[in-house]
Amino acid sequence: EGPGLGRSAAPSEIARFDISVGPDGVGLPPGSGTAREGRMVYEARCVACHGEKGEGKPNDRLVGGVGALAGQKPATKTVGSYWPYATTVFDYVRRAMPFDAPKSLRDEDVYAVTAYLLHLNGVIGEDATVDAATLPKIEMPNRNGFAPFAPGD
Amino acid sequence: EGPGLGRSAAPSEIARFDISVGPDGVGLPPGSGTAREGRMVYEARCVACHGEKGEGKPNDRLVGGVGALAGQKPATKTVGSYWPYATTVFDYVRRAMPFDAPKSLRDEDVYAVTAYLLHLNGVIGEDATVDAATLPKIEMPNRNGFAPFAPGD
Amino acid sequence: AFIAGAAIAGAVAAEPARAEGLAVEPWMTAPGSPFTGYGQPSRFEAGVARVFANPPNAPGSGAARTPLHRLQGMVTPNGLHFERSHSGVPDIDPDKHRLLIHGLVARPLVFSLETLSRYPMESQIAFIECGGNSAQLYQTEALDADAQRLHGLVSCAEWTGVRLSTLLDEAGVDPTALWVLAEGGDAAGMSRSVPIAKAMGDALVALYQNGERIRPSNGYPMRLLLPGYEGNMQVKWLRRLKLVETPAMTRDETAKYTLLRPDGSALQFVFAMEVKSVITQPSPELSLKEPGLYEISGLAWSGAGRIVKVEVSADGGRSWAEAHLQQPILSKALTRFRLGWRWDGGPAVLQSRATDEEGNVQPTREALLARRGARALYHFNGIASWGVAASGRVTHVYA
Amino acid sequence: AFIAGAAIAGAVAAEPARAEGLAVEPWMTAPGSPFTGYGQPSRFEAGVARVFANPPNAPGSGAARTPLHRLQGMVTPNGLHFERSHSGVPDIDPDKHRLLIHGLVARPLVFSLETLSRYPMESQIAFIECGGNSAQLYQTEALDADAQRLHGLVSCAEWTGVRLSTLLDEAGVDPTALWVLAEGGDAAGMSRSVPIAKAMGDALVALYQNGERIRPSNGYPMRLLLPGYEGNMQVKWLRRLKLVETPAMTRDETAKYTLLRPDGSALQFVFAMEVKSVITQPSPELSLKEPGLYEISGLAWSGAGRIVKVEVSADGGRSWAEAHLQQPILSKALTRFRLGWRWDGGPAVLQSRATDEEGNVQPTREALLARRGARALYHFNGIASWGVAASGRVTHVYA
Ligand code: HEC
Ligand code: HEC
Ligand SMILES: [Ca+2]
Ligand SMILES: [Ca+2]
Ligand SMILES: [Ca+2]
Ligand SMILES: [Ca+2]
Ligand SMILES: [Ca+2]
Ligand SMILES: [Ca+2]
Ligand SMILES: [Co+2]
Ligand SMILES: [Co+2]
Repeated sequence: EGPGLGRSAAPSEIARFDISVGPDGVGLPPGSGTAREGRMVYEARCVACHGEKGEGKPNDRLVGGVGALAGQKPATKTVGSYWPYATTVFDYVRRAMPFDAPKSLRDEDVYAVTAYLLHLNGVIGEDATVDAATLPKIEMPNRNGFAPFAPGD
Repeated sequence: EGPGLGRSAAPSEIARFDISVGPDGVGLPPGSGTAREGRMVYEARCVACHGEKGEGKPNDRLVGGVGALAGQKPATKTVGSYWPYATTVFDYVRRAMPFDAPKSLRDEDVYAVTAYLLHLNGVIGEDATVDAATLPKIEMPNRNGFAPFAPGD
Repeated sequence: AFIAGAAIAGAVAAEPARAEGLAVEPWMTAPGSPFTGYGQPSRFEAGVARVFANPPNAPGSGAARTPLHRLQGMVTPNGLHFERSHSGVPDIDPDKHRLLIHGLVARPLVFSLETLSRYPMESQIAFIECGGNSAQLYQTEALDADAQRLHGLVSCAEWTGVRLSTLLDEAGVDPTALWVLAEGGDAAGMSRSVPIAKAMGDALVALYQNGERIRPSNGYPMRLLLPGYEGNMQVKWLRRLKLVETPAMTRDETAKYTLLRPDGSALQFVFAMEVKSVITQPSPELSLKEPGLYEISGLAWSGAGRIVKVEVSADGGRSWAEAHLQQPILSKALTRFRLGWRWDGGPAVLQSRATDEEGNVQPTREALLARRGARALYHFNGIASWGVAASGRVTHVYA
Repeated sequence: AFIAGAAIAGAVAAEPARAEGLAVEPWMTAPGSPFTGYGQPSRFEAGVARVFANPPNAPGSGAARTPLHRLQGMVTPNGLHFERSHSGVPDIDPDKHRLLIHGLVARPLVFSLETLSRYPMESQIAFIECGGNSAQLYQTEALDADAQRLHGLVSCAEWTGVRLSTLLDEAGVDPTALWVLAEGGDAAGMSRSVPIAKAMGDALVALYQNGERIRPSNGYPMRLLLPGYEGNMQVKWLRRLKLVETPAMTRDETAKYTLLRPDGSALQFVFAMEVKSVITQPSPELSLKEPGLYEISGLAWSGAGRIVKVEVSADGGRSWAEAHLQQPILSKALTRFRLGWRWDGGPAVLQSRATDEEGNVQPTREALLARRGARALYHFNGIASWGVAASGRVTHVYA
């Protein structure tokens, strides 16, 4: 039992602190974007590290490998082939990318570049609107690819 | 039980390593000195730190306090008043002094400056010869001042 | 002549001893360096350092590995604790750092470092192992690398801090909260979902590492400590804990730290690091000079609790002998094992196999790969092998 | 509007959230520092350092004290381990350093660091305390100083090395050998006589400190470890062990480290540090801000073995409560104790009293001084007192 010194957090303070987005979409901000818009964001802020159309080099490949995870050979694990939730793309890009200036993108631009990555992977169309309502509903190709670990696995 | 990798030490090697002098005089090298000779060594190599005639300042006082250890007031603990063995003076001065150039004195000079410190404390005469034979026999004033510790002390 | 010591040893040498001063090492003839407020290792140990690699453009993303083969005992000194960071080491002002606890709680609360420092503390000597440690051993060819490069993403320290449950109790956890999303204050905002049972169990908000404030690379000014769990979950630079009903499905618990199996499905939420051991001496770079008696020594650990047994083999697993375990054996801490070994000069294959108090036995590499395939990447805990050549050279092999 | 997290917490704020980027701490918006081979504490912890003093002309002679009041747990990080040196810290080349064992032995032997590194190792988590620690508490007036300055000559680390008895057995100890003269390779050639029973008992030639090679200021490349014994005997930079019949009566076991009593006689050969404890938090410089719940925390140790009990008093020794002892409680190691305390805002006097497994109880300062007088200088293990003023200020007092 402690001295009880925690200070009450005001809702506005919590809102400022809370930068996470859940798979149910909780935490998604206002705004929206399309792949068409996102392409410009990508080419301005991402292409130097992730290559033309997310093909990778020098950094992580963001596109491809969809439906080809089984086997013994090295798998191409990308946003498209491996990530189970589209919300994670928004969450991760907003908090961690671009690597050299994380959290510098406007929410609008995060929506747009998220849409672009999903489109490059064939998950959504070029003009599909991605926002707080649509993003959690997107069915990712590997949505059911994960099993919780149990001893002996 | 170990791999038994210790290398045999040759007597000459041991002699080089072994710089200690026991209270029985084991370890004392050839040579000798008197207080009269030692005064010159002291004034050349020691006086800057231990003061005129060992009176101290800026470093340890080396003279005085003989016979006045009892009581509650701060005691003057010196080579003369406190050290039980004269061999320790030779051993310590040779290994550790002068502080700025330890082990730079010739054995002759260590004998001489040891004699000087003992003389300053009234333990030996100015012309008494200090050497491997005489040094262990010198009766220091506080020779019987120490009791081995027992629990409860 | 009267020569020191030699007389006692029973042999008198002829040569004159130190007539003109003593023949001793140079560092015995002049005063050494003065005191310093904060000490450093000897300059002769400059080679005992973490090694690291990172992707292009991302010097702070990657891992720095502990030189296991240069260390002894169980404690990792703070300067050599392994590090895994996703966007460099933030330079956090402790007075400005805050920890928020919110979500499914009755009272969302904010804590400063100063506030937390007044809470009751607990210490736990615990290993932390990166989920990706020893990943190279999943590969089909044995990588020619040393213990540091292969297994150096594990370290052990005494962590001290506040029981997380004390803080969660103060916030009042809603019964519907089954997970806690933990988020770091680094540029990557590294985040992971922790099951509520662990959060209410032995989890600490750790403030101290081996007595002093946590090192920047290990989470200064505060980190989550989840004893036995994979390193990635023990979020560094902890800034936020959000109580939620379902896992947040963050990038690091979906795209990373999941184990892809041959059928294309992946294991997720592999929390505890399983029973494991590594021989650190002899090992690559510590070659054997000549036949004779050596001590085989290494580290064992388990996220399930205490190590109860480590067996050592010098013939690639055909025969085993039980090693001596250094006391104290602590739950979820590294345990040092040691065993004498007489090398006859012939080829040998050294292995170690740990057993924990739950009875879990470290599997062979073959058994592990049979279960998980070669692409699982994380949570490799199979038996590792060092090959000893007749030349005495030690290399990583599969056996 | 749709504001993250707040909805779950049950309250929705009116203000728009991060329309143009996120409002987060500056260290979350740019990559942090890259990896380093050997890590350092945060720059914000620069004040957590050893303090030291030395005589004129002798910058390397004196002591550097551990900031006990800034640390937690039981391990002292290597950079902050206390240091007592008599002629500075030597810069020893480990390849050139040798250890000679000679005197009353069948086979005088020389060991290099490389050779010793092949011997069987043992680890021991042990405190080392300078015989002169807390000397100021023998004085008749309570010195206005903090826990570091008064009691900071004690630290604790995991030491690993070779059992000295293994080496002595190899040399073949003559039955007439009752003492071992241990000599350091520093400019002072610091030397002490160790009884043969300790040398053949739990003594180590220690090579590692908290996992890495011993720090220069603590004896690099090797030191004697005599668990529980006064620090001065645990000779650093160990170069020579000479087996002898009688003590060498070195300067440090005659002129120093002897306890002068009122009758003018002095106690000599006080080896083990006796049962002792110190409250580290609260303590001077860690003032209390306001009435309320605090944790009283500190360290206890005994050269005789394990700590079994620590009692804490907030009223200057009139009433006592038993503190919680942090596990593991190890023989001859520091033991962290902790106890919750509600400060009512009035004056208080904090004390701790340790008991070891031999049943030794830490004496009051008065009892210790009655036995030894005020000029004993060494081996002070009496109960220390921190006075808490109504202002919350904490100072050293006699009570
Ligand atoms: C300066 C280099 C750089 C820039 C610019 C950059 N990235 Fe990255 N990106 C990286 C690095 C490095 C990683 C891997 C980080 C890690 O693993 O910790 C990464 C990882 C990612 C990942 C995760 C890949 C996976 O499979 O885990 C995504 C998605 C991503 N970046 C998207 C973007 C987007 C979108 C942008 C632009 C808005 C962008 N990145 C700009 C360097 C960059
Ligand atoms: C540059 C300063 C300096 C010089 C020169 C110097 N000393 Fe010292 N001496 C010291 C210091 C400092 C100490 C205390 C060292 C310690 O306690 O570790 C000391 C201690 C001693 C002691 C021990 C005192 C005690 O009661 O423990 C003796 C004896 C001594 N010196 C003799 C000498 C002699 C003889 C010489 C010259 C041959 C000499 N010193 C030159 C600084 C010096
Ligand atoms: Ca838009
Ligand atoms: Ca002469
Ligand atoms: Ca500050
Ligand atoms: Ca498990
Ligand atoms: Ca070398
Ligand atoms: Ca004792
Ligand atoms: Co990791
Ligand atoms: Co001391």
